[in-house]
Amino acid sequence: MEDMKLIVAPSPHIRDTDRTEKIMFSVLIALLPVLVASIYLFRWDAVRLVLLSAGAAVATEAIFQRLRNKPITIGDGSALVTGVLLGLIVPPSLPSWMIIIGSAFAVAIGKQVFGGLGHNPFNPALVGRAFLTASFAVAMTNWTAPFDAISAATPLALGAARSNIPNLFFGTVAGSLGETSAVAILIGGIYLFYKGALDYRIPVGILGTVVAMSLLTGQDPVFHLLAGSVLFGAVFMATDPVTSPITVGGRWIFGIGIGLIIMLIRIWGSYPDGVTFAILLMNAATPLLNRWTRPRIYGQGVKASE
Amino acid sequence: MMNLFVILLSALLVNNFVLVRFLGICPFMGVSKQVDSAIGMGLATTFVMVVASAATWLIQWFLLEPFGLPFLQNMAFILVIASMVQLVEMFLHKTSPGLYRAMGIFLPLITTNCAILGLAIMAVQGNYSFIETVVFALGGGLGFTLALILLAGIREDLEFADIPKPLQGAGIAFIIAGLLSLAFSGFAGLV
Amino acid sequence: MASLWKDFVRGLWEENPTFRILIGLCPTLAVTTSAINGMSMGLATAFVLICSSALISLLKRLIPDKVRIPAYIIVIATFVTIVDLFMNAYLPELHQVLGLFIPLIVVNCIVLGRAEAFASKNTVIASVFDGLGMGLGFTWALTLLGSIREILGAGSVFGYRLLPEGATTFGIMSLPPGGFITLGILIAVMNMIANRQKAS
Amino acid sequence: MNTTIVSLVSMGTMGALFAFGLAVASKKFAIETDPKVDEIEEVLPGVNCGACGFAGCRSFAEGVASGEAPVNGCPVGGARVAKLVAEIIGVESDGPKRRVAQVLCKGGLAEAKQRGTYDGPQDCRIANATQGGDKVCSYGCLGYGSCVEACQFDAMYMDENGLPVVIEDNCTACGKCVEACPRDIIMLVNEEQGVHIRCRSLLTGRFVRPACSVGCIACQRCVKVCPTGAIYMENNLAHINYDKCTNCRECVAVCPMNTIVWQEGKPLIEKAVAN
Amino acid sequence: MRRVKSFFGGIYPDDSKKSTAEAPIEILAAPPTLVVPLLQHAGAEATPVVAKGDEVLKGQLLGQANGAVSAPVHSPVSGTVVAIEPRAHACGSSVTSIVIENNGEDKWVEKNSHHDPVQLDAATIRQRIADAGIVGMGGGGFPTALKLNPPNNIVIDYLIINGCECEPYLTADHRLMVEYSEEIILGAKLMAKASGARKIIIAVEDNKPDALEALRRHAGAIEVISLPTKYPEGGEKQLIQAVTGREVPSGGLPFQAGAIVQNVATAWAVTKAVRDGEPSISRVVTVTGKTIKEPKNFLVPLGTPIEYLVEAAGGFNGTVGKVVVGGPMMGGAQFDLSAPVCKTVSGVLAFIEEESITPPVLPCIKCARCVDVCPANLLPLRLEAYGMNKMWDEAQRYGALDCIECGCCSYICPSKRPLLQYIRLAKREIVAKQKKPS
Repeated sequence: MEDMKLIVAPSPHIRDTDRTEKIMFSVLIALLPVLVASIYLFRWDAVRLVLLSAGAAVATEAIFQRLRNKPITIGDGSALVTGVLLGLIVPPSLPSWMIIIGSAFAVAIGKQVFGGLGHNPFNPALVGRAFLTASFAVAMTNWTAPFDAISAATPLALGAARSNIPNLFFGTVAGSLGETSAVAILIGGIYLFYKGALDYRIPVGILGTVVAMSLLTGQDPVFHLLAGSVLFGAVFMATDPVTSPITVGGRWIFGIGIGLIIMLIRIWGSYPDGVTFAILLMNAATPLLNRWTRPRIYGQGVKASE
Repeated sequence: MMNLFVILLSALLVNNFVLVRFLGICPFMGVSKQVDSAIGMGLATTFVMVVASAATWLIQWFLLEPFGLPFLQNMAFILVIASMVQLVEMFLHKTSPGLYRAMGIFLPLITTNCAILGLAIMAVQGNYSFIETVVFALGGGLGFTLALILLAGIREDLEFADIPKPLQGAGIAFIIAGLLSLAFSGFAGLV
Repeated sequence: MASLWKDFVRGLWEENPTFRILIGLCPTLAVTTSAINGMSMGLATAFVLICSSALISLLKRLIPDKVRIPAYIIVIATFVTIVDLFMNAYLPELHQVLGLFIPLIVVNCIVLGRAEAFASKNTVIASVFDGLGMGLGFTWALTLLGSIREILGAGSVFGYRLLPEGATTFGIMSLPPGGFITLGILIAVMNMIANRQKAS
Repeated sequence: MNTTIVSLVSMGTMGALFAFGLAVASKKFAIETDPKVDEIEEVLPGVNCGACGFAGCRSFAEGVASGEAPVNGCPVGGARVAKLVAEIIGVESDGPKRRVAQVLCKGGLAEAKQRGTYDGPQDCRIANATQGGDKVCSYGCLGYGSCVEACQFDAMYMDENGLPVVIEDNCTACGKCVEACPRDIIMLVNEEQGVHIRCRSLLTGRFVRPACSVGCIACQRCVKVCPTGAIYMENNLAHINYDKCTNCRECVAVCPMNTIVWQEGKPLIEKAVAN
Repeated sequence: MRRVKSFFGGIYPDDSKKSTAEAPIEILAAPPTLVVPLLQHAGAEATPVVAKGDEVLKGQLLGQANGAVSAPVHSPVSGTVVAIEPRAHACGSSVTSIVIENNGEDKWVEKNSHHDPVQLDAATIRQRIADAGIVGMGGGGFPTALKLNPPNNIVIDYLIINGCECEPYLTADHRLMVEYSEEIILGAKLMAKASGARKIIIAVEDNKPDALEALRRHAGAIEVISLPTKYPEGGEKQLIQAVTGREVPSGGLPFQAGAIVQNVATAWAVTKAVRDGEPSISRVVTVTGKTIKEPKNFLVPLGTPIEYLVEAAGGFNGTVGKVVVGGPMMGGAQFDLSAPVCKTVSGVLAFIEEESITPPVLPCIKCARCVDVCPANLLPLRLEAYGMNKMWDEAQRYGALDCIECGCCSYICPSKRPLLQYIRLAKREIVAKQKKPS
C-alpha cells in the first residue's frame, strides 16, 4: 500500500451520467421525426437544406475557432443542432447559397462573437432565420405545397376558415420544412421531455397563452396552435437552455411573454407569424427575468421561533 | 384616446427611438454596462423628455410660429433643453438627495442626448397637439429605457464571456444592439 | 507646420471619432444607408466643426469660463442652422433624406467636444486644422460605412450599380440592424488594425 | 429687417431669462461638494457625452475622486486631460526603491515529492483546502498558478517545473500575487536584493528531507558563514534580513540543499552595517 | 399517517447500497497500534491528560475538553501510550494524536452504568453525554451535550432523530437501526429528556423498510416516519423543512426553528454512555466501493487506521483511484491511508480509477439543473462564476453563505463544472473578509 498514488479532488465524488454532449444528441434524436416528416413532405429540398445548413454551421464554428486559435469544439454538437434547426425553419424553395449564408451568420454573429457555447444571448438558429427574413424577404416567403414545388399560401395566410385541422396536424400544408407537421414535433417534444432535456414550463406557457389569447380575441385556438411555427418554436427554440431563464418563475414569464407577443404580431402586426421575433425578444429579456425572479433562498426572511 | 395609445405604442416599440430611429446612441452605448444605472438613466431621460417636449411645444407654438421665426428652432430648443436639464438637476440635488443619486447624476448626460432634441423637433414636424406631444415623449422615453435595460442586462450577463478581443466593449454592444433591433423589427406594422 | 499636420491627421485615424473614440454615433448609423448620404452628412458636420472651432478659438478670450458651454452651443447652433437652411435651399433632396439629423449636429458630441478640448485652448489656425482632420475623419468613416451598406444592401455604390437591377441583395443592410452590426464589425476591424500597429 | 430685430430680441430675452434663472437657482440650490471633484470636473471637456461609461463629466469626476474610474478614462480628453487629472489626484509614486515579487519556494515538480494526484479545479486556494494539495510538503508552492492568474501586468509565468517565475521588469509590486497565494510564499523585496532563501518549511530536517530535495533543513551553515549577520534561524527555517544582506553570496556557496539562490545580474550592495 | 412535506430541490443518485445493506455489523478486533486524534469534533482540540509511557485502560480519559465547544477523547483499548505527536488525520492536515500500543487485554475502566437511565434528570443526562465525549456522528461532529442545551428561553418542539442516511454507499446507520433499534429509541428518549423537547420524531428514508420496521417495533409512542428517498434528505436544515415545514433562519441554528436534529448513531452512543457507562470509543463504519473485495459494515474502535479497515474487508481488488472517507457527496478524498477512524467517520469508499477522474469541463449552457436541485434555493451557476472571478461581494449578495455544501449542483451539472468547489472558495473568502475588520 506504500507506493499507491491516490487521486484526490474536492467533493462531490460522484457525478450524474448526463452530459452536455448527450443533451445535444437527444435534441438531434428528437428532431428525427421532424426530419423524416419534412423529407416525406418536401423530398429533396429538405435533404438539401438541412445538410447544407448543418454543414455550413459546423464549418463556420470550426473556422471561427481556428482563426481565434481556440480549441475547436464542434464535437459538442451545439453547432450541428443550430444548423439542423435552421435548416428546418426555412421555406423548401430557399436557394442553397442563402441557407449557407444564413447558417454561417447564425453561428458567427449569433453565437461565436459572444464567446461560443453558453454565452450567446439570442437563439442562434432564430438569429439566422431573422437575418434571412430581413435580408431576403421574397425568398423567405415563397412557400410551396408539399409533395410538389407549386407555390402555395401558408395556413396563416389562408386563415382559419380555409384551413383543414387534420392537414395541419399531419403537416400536409405549405410552410417551413420542419414546422408543418404537428404530430412529428409532438413526438420529438415528448421524447425530449422524457429525456429531461426540456422544461415543460416554457412550452406550456407559450401554448397556454396562445390558446387563451385566441379565445379572448374570438379566434380558433386549435388553428393558432397548429399553424405556423408556434409548436416548433415552443418545443425546440424557446426551450434552448442557453437563451432561456434559469429560474422557475422566469421560465413561466418567458413562456407567457412569447405567447403574448406571438398573438400580438399575428393579430395586429404586419408579419403573418411572429414566433421568431417573439422568442428573440424574450431572449433579450432573459437576463432581466433572471435578475428579477431570483427564488427566495432557504431560511432568508424567516423569523426565529420563540 | 385610441390615437394617443397608437402614438405611445409607436414610439415605444414599433419606432423605438434607439433601435429603429438611432436616436440617443451615445448614452445607449455608454450607460448600458449595468442594469441599475441603465434604469436610472432611462427614467431620468424619460422625465426630461416629457418636460422638455412640453416646454419646446410651448416655445414653438407661442413664440416661434407667431413671430415667424421657425429658423430659430434649433437654437431656441437647445437653449430650453440645456437650461431645463440644469434646473432640474439643481432642484433634485437640493431637494431630494436620494432621487438625485438614483436619477440626477444622469441628467448632465441628457443635454447632449440627441433623442431629446430629436423628439422635440419630431413632435413639431408631426403637428402634435400638446397632449399628443407629452404622450409621444413618454413613449419615446420608455422605449429608450426599454432598449437600454435590455442591452444592459445582456451586457451584464456577458461579463464572464470569452468575447474576441477586438469586439470587446463597443463592438459587441453594437452587435447586440443590431440583434435587438432585428428582434424589434417584428413589431413592424403593429400600429 | 509639422504640428499643424499632426493636428490634422490625428482625427483621421489615431483619434478617429467614429472608430476609435466612439462619439457622434447617432448620425453615423442613421444616415449611412448609402455612401452619398454618409459622405454628405460627414461633410455637413465637418463644415460646422471647422467653422465653430475657428469662431470659438477666436472668441476664447471673450467667453467667460462659467458660461462657456452654453456659449459654445449657441455658436454651434448658429452654424447648424446655416447648414440646414443652405441645404434646404440648394440640395432639397439630400435635405429630405438627412432630415432630422441635420439639426441634430448641434448635439453631436464631436463638435462640442473639439470646441472644449481643442479650440478653446489653441490658435485659430490649429483649430481649423484640427476641425478639418476630425471632420474628414468623421466623413471617411461615414462614407466607408455607407459604401459597405449600399454595396451589400442595394448592389450599388454612390448610386453606381454594381449588380444588375433586381438582383437579390442583403436587404438587412439597409435596415437598422444592418447598420448596428456593420458598425460593430467595423469597430472590431479597426481595433485589430490599431492593435497590429501598436504591436509592430 | 423686422425679423432680425424680433429674433434678436426674442433670443436675447430668452437667453437672459434662462441665464438669470440659472444664476438664481445655482445660488438657491447651492450644495457642498468635494473640492477635488470640482477641480477634476474643471479640467474635463465637459461635453457630458458618456463615452467614459459614467453619467456625465461630473459623475466621472466623482468616480475618479473615489477611485472607481481610471484617471485616463476620458476618451474625449485624451492624454492631456489624463495627465491633468492625475496631477489633481496625485497618483502615488513608487518611492525611492523599486520592489519586486520574489517566490520563496524552489520545490517544483522535480524537487518536491508528490503524495498522490490532485484532480480538482486548478486553483491554488481550492487545492490547498482539499487535503492540502498533492505535495508532501505543506509549506511549499502548490503549483496551480493562482499568482500568475492574479497578475495583471504579465509579470509572472509558470515554468516547466511547475513553479511561478517573476519577470522583474514588468513587476509593479502591486501585491496581487502575494494576496492570491494561500501558502504565503511570495514576498515583495527591494529590487537590488539578489540572494534569497527559497523555502518556507517550518519542519525539521527529518521531515523536510523526504518531502523535498531543496528544502531548508535548518543546518545553520548559512547563519555561521554570513559576514554581516543577515541570516537567522526561526522555527527551523533560515530567514534573510534584507536590511543587512550585501549580496556577498557566501551563504549560497555553503547551502547543502541549494535552497539559497543567487540571481544573476544583481549588484553588490554597500551597506552600513551596525556591527 | 401524517402528510410528509419536502424540501426544495434535491437529487436522486444511484444509492449503491446493495452490497452492504444486508451485511450484519461485524465487530472488528482492535489493531496492535491505534492513533487517537485529540480533534475528532467541531471546536477546540482536547488537552491531553496522559503522557508518553503511561499505561491506559479501555475507556480511560486521554484528553479533556478544552473550552466550551470541545469534547473529551477516551482510550479505545487498554495499552501503553507510545507517542503524542502530529499524525495524519482524515481532514488532510496533521493533528496532535495519542498513539497507543494495544496490550490485547481489553481491560475496562470502572463503568458508571444505570439500569433505568430515563429516571435521571436532564442535567445529569447532559453531563454524562458530555463526559462520554459524544459528538454528532453523522459527520458534523458538534458536541452533542451542547446541542441538547439550547439558550434558556427557547422551547424545543421537535427532537428529530435522523436515520435518513441519504448519502449513497453508506449503510452504517441503516444496519445500526436494524440491529440496535432498542438502543436508538432509548437514546432518543434520553436526549428528549435532556433537551426538554416536546415531541420525538424518528425520520428514515423509505429505501430502508427493514429499519423502519425494526424501529417501529420498539418505538411505542414515538413517531417513526418514512421520508422519500432523496439526497440531501438527511441534511439538518432539509430534514427540519421536510418534517416540520419550518425553515432555519438564514445564518441561524436549528433551535431557532424549535428543532434539534440528532443522528441515529449519536442516539446509540448516548444509550451506551448513559445506560452502560461506556464513552464514545467505537462506531459503525461502512467499507465499500468497487475495489473493496468484501464490502462490510464494521463496529470499530476509534483510532483504527483506515488501511487496517481496508485489510479487514479483504483488501483492494485491482487499481484504486480514490479513497473517500465519509459519503461520496460530502466526504473527503485521502492521500494517506494511515489516517485513523474518528468519531465522524461513517464510511470508507474505494473507487476505481475511471470513477475517480474528474471529467472534462465544458462551458455552462445555463440549463439551470443546478438551480432546480439546489436545496438552499441558490443560483449555483452564478455563484460559481463569481467565485471563479473573485467577485466575493457579488457572491455574498447572491447568498453564498447559505450554501450547505451538499454538492447537488456539481453532481447534476451536465457540463461537469466545479460549481460547489468554487462556491466553497467564495464562502471561505467571504468569511475571511468578514473576520478581518473586527
